Amino acid sequence: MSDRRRITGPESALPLVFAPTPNNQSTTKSPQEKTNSGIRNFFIKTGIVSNCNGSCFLEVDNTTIIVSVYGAKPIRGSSVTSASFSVMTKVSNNLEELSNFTSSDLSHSKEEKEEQKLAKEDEYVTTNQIGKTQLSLVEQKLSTYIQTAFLPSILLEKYPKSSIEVFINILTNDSHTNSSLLSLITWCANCTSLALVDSGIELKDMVSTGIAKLTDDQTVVIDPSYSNEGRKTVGGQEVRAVASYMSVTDTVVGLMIESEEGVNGEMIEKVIDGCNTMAREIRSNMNGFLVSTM
Amino acid sequence: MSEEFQLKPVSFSPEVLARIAPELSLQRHLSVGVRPCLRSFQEFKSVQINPQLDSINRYTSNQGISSKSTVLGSSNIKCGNTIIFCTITGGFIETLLPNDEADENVKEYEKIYENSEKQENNQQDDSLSNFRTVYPIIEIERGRTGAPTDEEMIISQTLHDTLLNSKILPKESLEIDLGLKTVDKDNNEIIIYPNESKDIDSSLFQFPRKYSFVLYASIQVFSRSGPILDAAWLALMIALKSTKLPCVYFDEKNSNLLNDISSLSSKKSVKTGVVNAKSGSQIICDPTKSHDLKLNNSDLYTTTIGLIELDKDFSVEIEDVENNEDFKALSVDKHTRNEGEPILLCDIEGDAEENAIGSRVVVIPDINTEDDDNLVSVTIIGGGSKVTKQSIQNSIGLAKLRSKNLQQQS
Amino acid sequence: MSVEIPRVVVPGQPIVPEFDTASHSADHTITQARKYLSGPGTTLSKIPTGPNEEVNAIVATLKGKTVISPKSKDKTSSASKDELPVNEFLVSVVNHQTPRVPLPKEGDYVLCRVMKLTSRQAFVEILSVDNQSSILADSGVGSNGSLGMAGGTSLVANVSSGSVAGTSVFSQAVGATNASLGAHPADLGESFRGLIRVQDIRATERDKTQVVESFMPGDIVRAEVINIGDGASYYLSTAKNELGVVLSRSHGGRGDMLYPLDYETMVSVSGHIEKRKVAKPF
Amino acid sequence: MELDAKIGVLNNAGGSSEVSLNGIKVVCGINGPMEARPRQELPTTCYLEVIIRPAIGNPTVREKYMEDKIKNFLNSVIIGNLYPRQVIQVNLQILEKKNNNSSYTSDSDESAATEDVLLELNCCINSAFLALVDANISIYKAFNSNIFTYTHKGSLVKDGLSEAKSRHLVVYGIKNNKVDELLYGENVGRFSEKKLFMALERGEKESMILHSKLKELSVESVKQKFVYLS
Amino acid sequence: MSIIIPGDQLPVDETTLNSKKLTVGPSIYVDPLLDNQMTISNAGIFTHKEKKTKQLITVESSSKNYIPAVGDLIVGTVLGGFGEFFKVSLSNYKPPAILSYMAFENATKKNRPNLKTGSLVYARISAYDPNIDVELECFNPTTGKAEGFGELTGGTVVEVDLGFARYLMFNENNPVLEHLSKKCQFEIAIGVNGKVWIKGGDLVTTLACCQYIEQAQRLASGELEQLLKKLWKQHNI
Repeated sequence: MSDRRRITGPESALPLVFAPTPNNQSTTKSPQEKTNSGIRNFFIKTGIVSNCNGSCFLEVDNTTIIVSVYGAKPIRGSSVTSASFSVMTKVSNNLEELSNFTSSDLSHSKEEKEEQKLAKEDEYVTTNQIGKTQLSLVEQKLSTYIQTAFLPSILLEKYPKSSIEVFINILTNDSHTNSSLLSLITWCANCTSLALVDSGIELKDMVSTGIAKLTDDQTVVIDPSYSNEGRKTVGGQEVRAVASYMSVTDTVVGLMIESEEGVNGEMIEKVIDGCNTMAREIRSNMNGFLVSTM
Repeated sequence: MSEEFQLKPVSFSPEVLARIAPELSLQRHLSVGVRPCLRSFQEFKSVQINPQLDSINRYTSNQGISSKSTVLGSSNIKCGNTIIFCTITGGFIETLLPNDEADENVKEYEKIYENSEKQENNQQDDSLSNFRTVYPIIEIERGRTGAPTDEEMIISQTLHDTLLNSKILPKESLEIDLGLKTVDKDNNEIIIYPNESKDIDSSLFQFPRKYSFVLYASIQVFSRSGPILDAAWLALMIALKSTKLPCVYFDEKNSNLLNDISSLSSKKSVKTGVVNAKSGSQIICDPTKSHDLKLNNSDLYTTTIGLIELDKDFSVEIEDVENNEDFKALSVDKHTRNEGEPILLCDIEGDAEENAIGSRVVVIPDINTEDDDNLVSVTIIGGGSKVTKQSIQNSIGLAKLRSKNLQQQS
Repeated sequence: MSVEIPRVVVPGQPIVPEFDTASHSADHTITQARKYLSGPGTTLSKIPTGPNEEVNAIVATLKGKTVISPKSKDKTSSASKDELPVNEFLVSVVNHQTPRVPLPKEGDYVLCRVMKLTSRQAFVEILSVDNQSSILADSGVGSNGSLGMAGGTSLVANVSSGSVAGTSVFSQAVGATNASLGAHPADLGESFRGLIRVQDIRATERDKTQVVESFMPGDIVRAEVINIGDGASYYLSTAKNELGVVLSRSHGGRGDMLYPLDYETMVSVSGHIEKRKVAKPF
Repeated sequence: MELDAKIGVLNNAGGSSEVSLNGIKVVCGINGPMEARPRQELPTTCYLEVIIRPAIGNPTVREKYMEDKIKNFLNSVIIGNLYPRQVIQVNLQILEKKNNNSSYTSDSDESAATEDVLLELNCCINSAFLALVDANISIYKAFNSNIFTYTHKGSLVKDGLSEAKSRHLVVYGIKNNKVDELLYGENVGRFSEKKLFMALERGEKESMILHSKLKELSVESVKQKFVYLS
Repeated sequence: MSIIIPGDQLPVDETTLNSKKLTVGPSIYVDPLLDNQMTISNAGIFTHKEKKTKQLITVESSSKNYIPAVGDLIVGTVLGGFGEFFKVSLSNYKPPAILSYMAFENATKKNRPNLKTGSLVYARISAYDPNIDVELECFNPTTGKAEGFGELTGGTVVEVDLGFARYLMFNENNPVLEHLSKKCQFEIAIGVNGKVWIKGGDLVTTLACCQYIEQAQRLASGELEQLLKKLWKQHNI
């Protein structure tokens, strides 16, 4: 059934297919300089959306995110004693790269995986479908992670009969630095943290999130981006992780580890240490930012 | 008032009053010459047109070609507090050429096609069917999920229809002159285009099928603070101006053109958004070459003016207010108005104005033409304050003024 | 040594331990204990201070400035003579930049609009708390068409009709972790519901009070939250002098503004009189 | 083209009418005033629901857009305060459209879809008036809709259907047997300010002419309703 | 017969209207915001009645939309019992009215009336405020007697235009019922809410009566006899 609530254009339209860019012409942008800590510079601004309770804009490289928080606002038809909390993510329709994420469980079936792989090798890119009505897998994963990570930090019992809703809008995503889903999660989570503080919703603690990668030579790279840290060598092992903390009580509230091969405890420890380092750095940055706005 | 009773004011914060009694709030403000948003009556919101989101446009990225992007044009504007992002993407649509003799069905179709072609020829050049539009989807972030709101649907359709009615996107602008990817004498892959290679036999470019682009627009709105049509249209206009259409070629290697091209749009590709490039697509966008989208006129802007009559019952004694220090700092409208003429308010903003203003005039002037016929669209919504001839005239004047300002800005 | 109290805090930042036994006299003897209580914008939680060591501390839950105010001693709970005198202080975090999250609490005064009457109660919609901030960040006006509803006084009922395509988005996103089953997101512009029972309208002559002689649909009423109520509505009361109708139009919303005449009548400029439970203007 | 109308064509609706005009045929049925669903309830006035169904297929964004146009001014015409917390439903089914054999989906018909918006609105608005009167819904004023076009040669024609330089839909409210106010005007194409006002003036005149015709129809239908008195 | 529709001018000039105390009937909207300006809001038959000291203007219009008024006699359908009252539907898609258990003849706390869901009652509107539920009673409150109110057993209900219902009700010697009474015996309860309950001697007669009433509203009085003949022939009575 065609979507009757959106203008979807002629049904017979076909998506554009772009040929792979010849290598000599594909200039990748030199990555943004990193600070001493190994984290890319990022720009934040709170309160930019006026029709919500709290918001934050975050820009890192070419990724731009707007998070808006609505609530505590009325909810219908339940006798709840505390607020419900939900997270909605929306990736801008045009960010095709996201469908090429390698995260293995993103595709449903083997067949599709094959298809994706094929497309990736050829690097033919096509336009996305307009007017999708369902959350993409990327959006679902992002929402679930952030919802899980922030749930323990919000004093929900202070807001009975209501709901707190977080809307994450990924406006642009970095097509140069091959940002992975994990990187996106990291920055979305940090942006959400500031938006929640901006909303005046009471929090047990702020959540800060870090990302790290363990390359096959066992070095830990914090906030990995595409070009300076390079791709993994063929056949090598790489572990990527993202972890969220409430640093005052030193609690891990969110963790996601990704690797093509098996991982052992030692590797996990290493990579999580990396995440922790970054999360602490981010936290002190956020603290500084918030104090400066008062 | 004949009765003897004392009226003690009950005070509310402005924001609360605007919500509980919008009409009262607006009338009180207007009676002393200011608007709830503190702009003067005919002051437009400041518009800030940010450089397009270079990094996401495929063909205009200043960091070289953005290899994975499918975005053909984009814009980012700020109108007052409201932030709008607009991106343009594209698709192909197939049209048949009359000389296709391959298929019986096609022949059948061809007859119809020819007939309609004839009809079209009889028509004037500016028949609406000679123009195209874009398919916009607007999303206004208001903290809700689910199906689009009525407003989102209505604005989408308004943009769609207005763009078509204003005849700025001719059919030809979207037609594709197919190039050819072939192998030269040295067995190197080359792509040749009809317009850039005069020495090549033009018969090479006789393809049995003809293609056109279709354009989609995705418009995201943050911090909505009033009717959004004007800002959404502006964002769409600027995005269209920045739009570059890819050069498109036919890949000889996958040459069986009569193979059903519809395999491209198989359900699977819809679901994953990824097309198996090897199996079906012979029509490929050049990774680097593009040309500007040709528009007949890129300086059309919609302007919405709200009309409201002053209600004397609500007025505030002006002397009370004038002594107030804060008030002195504001720019106050003391236009002398004719009795019975409504006040014109530009860029309706906030609960009080949006709720209480019933009558509106929406104008699209064409400021580039020397012709007398310099209006493209005038929509009058009555029912609130009486829409007088004078107020329509003034609205048109204001719309022209704003259009000129925007033209200079963009 | 006295504990240094941070002036400016961010959420999660410990402000002060719950108990401070530090002395303030010169000889460092403990002469006085301080107990800090968690006030608005703070919470009491356990902070790890070392391996397997924790201490109770007042922690900020908002960003803002700390305010410490001595709490007047409560005589009934006075400590026995053996114990040190305990001075209690209330710790709170205030921030004037961001308004508080406007959720009605017991005892709050709210402004509400009368939606519907029955002979036993008036159903209202809560618009703002404390006359400070509106409940909704976005009133939802304009979402169901290019005009808000004509007439102004009526809030927009957003009936984005039924649910066809697209509503699945929400269930997918929320269904998984939303603990409160059966709860629905409110529509755009939909606020908390409240009700004023006939016996809660006036403080006197409760038996004679009639709902239709106290409120009319569309009236703006100042009321007190007496009970957070059930899932559907807050319970409100107007049984105080300063509570009742604050804004009203005559003829069921068709006519002009009414002004208070006495505690049970309002009058329009043209002299038309209607009955209400009038709030004493102040 | 002349307007052709019947009143009371639907037995189960509160009021109804069928109007043919400019090759378009619309049937309008009014339901209500009836009890509103809680979400539609407005404390002091009625909730007006305008529903347009296209001649072929399901309603789309296009119909929503047209509904909005009608709702905008109809809200100020109906005396909503007489029907607080109730719903009045104006159902408009387009029976025949100008180009009846195509369903506005193929891309060449797309411009026709946009072009026909005004014609369909024109017919819908006149049909809605007759149906509202038939349904005995209280309204502040009578109203009707006319459509005009400027040809390429610059002459102003009523109902000019084919190619035109500009097209003007004007809806006037009528009260005390006089044109009361402009309720809705949609002007598209290329035109000057002068032409716009000429079209509006012409609209006022034609509006009275059309009103007398609609009145005749309404009076006849009232007579029919009270036939038992004779 | 002077028929007016919205958009028309009041057929009476202002000086006449200002001369005596004026009562304005339904279908003329008096706008409290515009100096009590009068507007014709509905189509119908205009009447202007003058008496010595007062005058009355009304527009008699016919519709299917019933607006209650205290004292109206109505035929309603019981929707069910709730606590201490029944809910009774007066017209479709409208909020139901309330009929207290105590508003019946001889009703006491112990002796509750027994009305089943779906049964019909003839009742009087005892209280009406547009903002709250309509209240009904099934007895004369001054005498405490039923006086014809209460459950309507047997028979059937015909829905007619409100104008026609009023016509039947307030014109005692109206030809519609005159003609019918010459033909057969029947019981009738006319509700001004547009519901007419009718019961003939047997089922066939009831059916015929029912069809007669329904069709009579679309006919001039001269055609009634013919209609009766036709129906009776049709049903072989």
